[in-house]
Amino acid sequence: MRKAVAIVLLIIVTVGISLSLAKIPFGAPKTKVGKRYIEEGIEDTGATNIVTSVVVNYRGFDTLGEVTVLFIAAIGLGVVLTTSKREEMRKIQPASLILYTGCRLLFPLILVFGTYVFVHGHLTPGGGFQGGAIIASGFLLIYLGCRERRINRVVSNLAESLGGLIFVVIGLLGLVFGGYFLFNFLPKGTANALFSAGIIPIVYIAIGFKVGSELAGIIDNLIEES
Amino acid sequence: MMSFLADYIYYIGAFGLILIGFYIILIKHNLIKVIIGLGILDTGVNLFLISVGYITKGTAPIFSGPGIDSEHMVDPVPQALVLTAIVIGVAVLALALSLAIRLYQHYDTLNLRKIREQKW
Amino acid sequence: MVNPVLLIAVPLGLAFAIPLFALFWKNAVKYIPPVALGFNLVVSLMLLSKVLENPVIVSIGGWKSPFCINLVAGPVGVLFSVIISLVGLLVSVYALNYIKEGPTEKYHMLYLLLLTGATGVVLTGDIFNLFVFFEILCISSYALVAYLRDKAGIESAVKYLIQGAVGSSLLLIGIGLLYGQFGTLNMADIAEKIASSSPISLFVPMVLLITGLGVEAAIFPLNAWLPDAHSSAPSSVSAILSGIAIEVGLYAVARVIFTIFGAQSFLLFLALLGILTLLVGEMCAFNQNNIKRMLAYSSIGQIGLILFALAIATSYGVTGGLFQLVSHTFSKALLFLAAGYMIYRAGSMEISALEGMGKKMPLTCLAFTIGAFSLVGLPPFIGFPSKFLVVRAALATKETYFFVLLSLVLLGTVIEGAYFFRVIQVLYFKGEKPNPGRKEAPVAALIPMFTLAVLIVVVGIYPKLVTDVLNSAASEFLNRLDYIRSILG
Amino acid sequence: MTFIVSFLVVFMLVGAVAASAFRDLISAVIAAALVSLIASILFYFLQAPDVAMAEAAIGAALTAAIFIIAIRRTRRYEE
Repeated sequence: MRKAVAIVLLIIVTVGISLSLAKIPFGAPKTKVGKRYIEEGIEDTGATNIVTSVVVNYRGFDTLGEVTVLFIAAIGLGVVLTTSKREEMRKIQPASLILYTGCRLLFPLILVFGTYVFVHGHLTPGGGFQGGAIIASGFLLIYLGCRERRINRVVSNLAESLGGLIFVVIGLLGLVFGGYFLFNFLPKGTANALFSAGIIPIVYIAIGFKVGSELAGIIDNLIEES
Repeated sequence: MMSFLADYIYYIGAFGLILIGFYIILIKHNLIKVIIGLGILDTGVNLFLISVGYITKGTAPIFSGPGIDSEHMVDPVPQALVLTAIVIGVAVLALALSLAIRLYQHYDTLNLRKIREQKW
Repeated sequence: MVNPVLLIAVPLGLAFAIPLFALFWKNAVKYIPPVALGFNLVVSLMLLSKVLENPVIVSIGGWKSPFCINLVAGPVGVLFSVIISLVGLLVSVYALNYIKEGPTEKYHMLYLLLLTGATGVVLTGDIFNLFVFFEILCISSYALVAYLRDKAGIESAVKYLIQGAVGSSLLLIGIGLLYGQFGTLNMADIAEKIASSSPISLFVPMVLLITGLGVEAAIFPLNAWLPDAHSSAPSSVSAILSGIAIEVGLYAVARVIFTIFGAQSFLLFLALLGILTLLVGEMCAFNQNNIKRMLAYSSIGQIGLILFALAIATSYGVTGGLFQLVSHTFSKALLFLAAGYMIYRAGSMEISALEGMGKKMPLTCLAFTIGAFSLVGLPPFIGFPSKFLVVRAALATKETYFFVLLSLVLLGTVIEGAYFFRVIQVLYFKGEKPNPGRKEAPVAALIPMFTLAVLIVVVGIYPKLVTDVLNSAASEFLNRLDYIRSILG
Repeated sequence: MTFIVSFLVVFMLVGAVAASAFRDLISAVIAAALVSLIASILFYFLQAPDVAMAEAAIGAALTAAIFIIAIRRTRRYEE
């Protein structure tokens, strides 16, 4: 019964959507907004990666909201998983020597790679979210390989909080200097140089630290025996 | 056949994922399974958004060197939207999983049919 | 020059700063939400006088209109942001004493972020940005529903999360379809281009958007989560969820229907849905023995009434709907706040456990009674002029089917009166057992309750205070061409 | 090219169906991660390298990891 209803529902959805898909041919250029971003993106923002300039600058407000969503999820996870009574730690089986050594060797490399990804977000594919996720996966590796280690919650909370604050403050500085929230008030420099694109790299670095510490915090909260 | 596939294969993939995701959410009783369904649904929606922005024989919207023409670049806006949507998706999944862990501690089961504390 | 972006940026910055505060002054954290919301209230009141003449439109980042995200502080947006910050401020004062257990600094962060998300939804002029702020609103309310971490809270949070997440996926598909057709995300730009498209290809995105937003707005078939979530959250959170979250959902539905699609032919269906929602809500509320569930179902009923009034789509109708929305926000917030301490003192949510509370907590019960009378629509409270306006709007249409629907609305009101009077009877006239020891709610809880009560009475006696704002808000919804022109220039 | 893409899409849909069918939740999670991984390859074909990176790092790796952690703390088999 339930299955039949579900399938009928799905068929209706499919038919409806395919009707409206006829208006959206695959592969045809459709938009003037995207066109303008491509043509004038470098001049406007100084970033050669147009996606980055859209994410951080043209639609930076979305990104602020998105960072907030992740922040909320991390807090909510803390709310749901905190316990009033502390149970004793379960005995942890240590990892084998090979895993341990491998993880310790890889961890700094992953951190460097993550940092590289978000520092170069305005030049190459990648950026704060991807870099942050890579850093968080480094911490995941530490949890697998060196099981008794834990991240320092104070430091990670600080990174979260400061990352968010830097984003908001840069936005407000734009309001002060240029009259618009998130206005790109720093010099844009020459395209394709590391120090270019004004506020974009700064914002992306802040996002990178924030996302990295938040995802690592989420993993830490989930993995903790409670 | 081939041209039909070339035109529609990404849409088929995207809406296939969306439908399977919906199916899992509607049918399955296990909470973790439902959350997996939510993840698949998200992936499908993201794939759909990206395929909306594609342009035939397009290039990525990155001016990585000199001499790249802007004529055939794909639309950057859906890509920015999907970056946002991916992060929102993982946030919802993480929260849902934490709730699942708590639910299991309270009820010792994840079967949503068996958890009927609250009635209509 | 006051910039509407401050309404979002400042609370967001303060919320991000709470972990820093918690390191040094752990006890000061709970004062941050009142401060932030007080700031918002001042800013939105300053904006209010300005936007009655001309909407204030700012762009984020400093580009021309369809190429950036706009914040549109029109009469509707500022009206909502005044309500959100006012009710939010009062409830956060209430929560100073009410929230004592658990990770309190996290509660305050989530609370502030929830209201920031709500403010963002009502101010933004960009459909994807609306989605993002909507997610902020939804995800923080999932977490707040689970705040007590008891069986009921976790279970209802799970239900709420699954339905909400499916809703937001549908919303996102709808946004994708709109972007594919029109190549823009600015709501005014979409609204301008929508006339050139065929109805069949618009119908699906519209249904997807309304379904997605309707989950949060608790429109009839999509509201299974609401009674559980509203009844098992802490009472201060229930007040916000009932008073603000679903109203913001309704705002988004109204924005999609009136501004983006201008869908006249869809309105009758919406009126029917509203009536259905109303009847289902009121009938279920009548059957409840749990006071918070009763209030939650009554919220569903009220949402149905507001939806019905909005669907009349005349100037009177939309004004009446918005007025009813304001009145529901005040009354329901008051009811939940009063019920919160009554439950706390009685130790149970059953209505029968509240016997004799009228002698034990006279002030709280007085506040509850004012809220209940206002919600039923008795003069001289705010519910009377708002319901009166809705009735007048339905009569002014001179359509037979609206008369039929109107009689159903009156039936709903009668049911509503019946169950509220039952509760009041229990409060005052039952349980003659000797019950000494008056234990009133603390002052920090009485101040917000009585501020709301005074507002309810004052606006009820003198509705002219708000009708100007409501009228111009209604005309913003109805004159979509003006809206488009004011943004695109 | 179309052939490769079609093959990948079919493979992806099979993965999704498998995620729905497996009663062992760990296997289902692995299948879902496979779906994400193939989606990330498709994103790359659609000229969206940024998104491909995000999907591979977040969608495939991290999500699968938190799923597995959550399953370890609850129950492995569907009832």
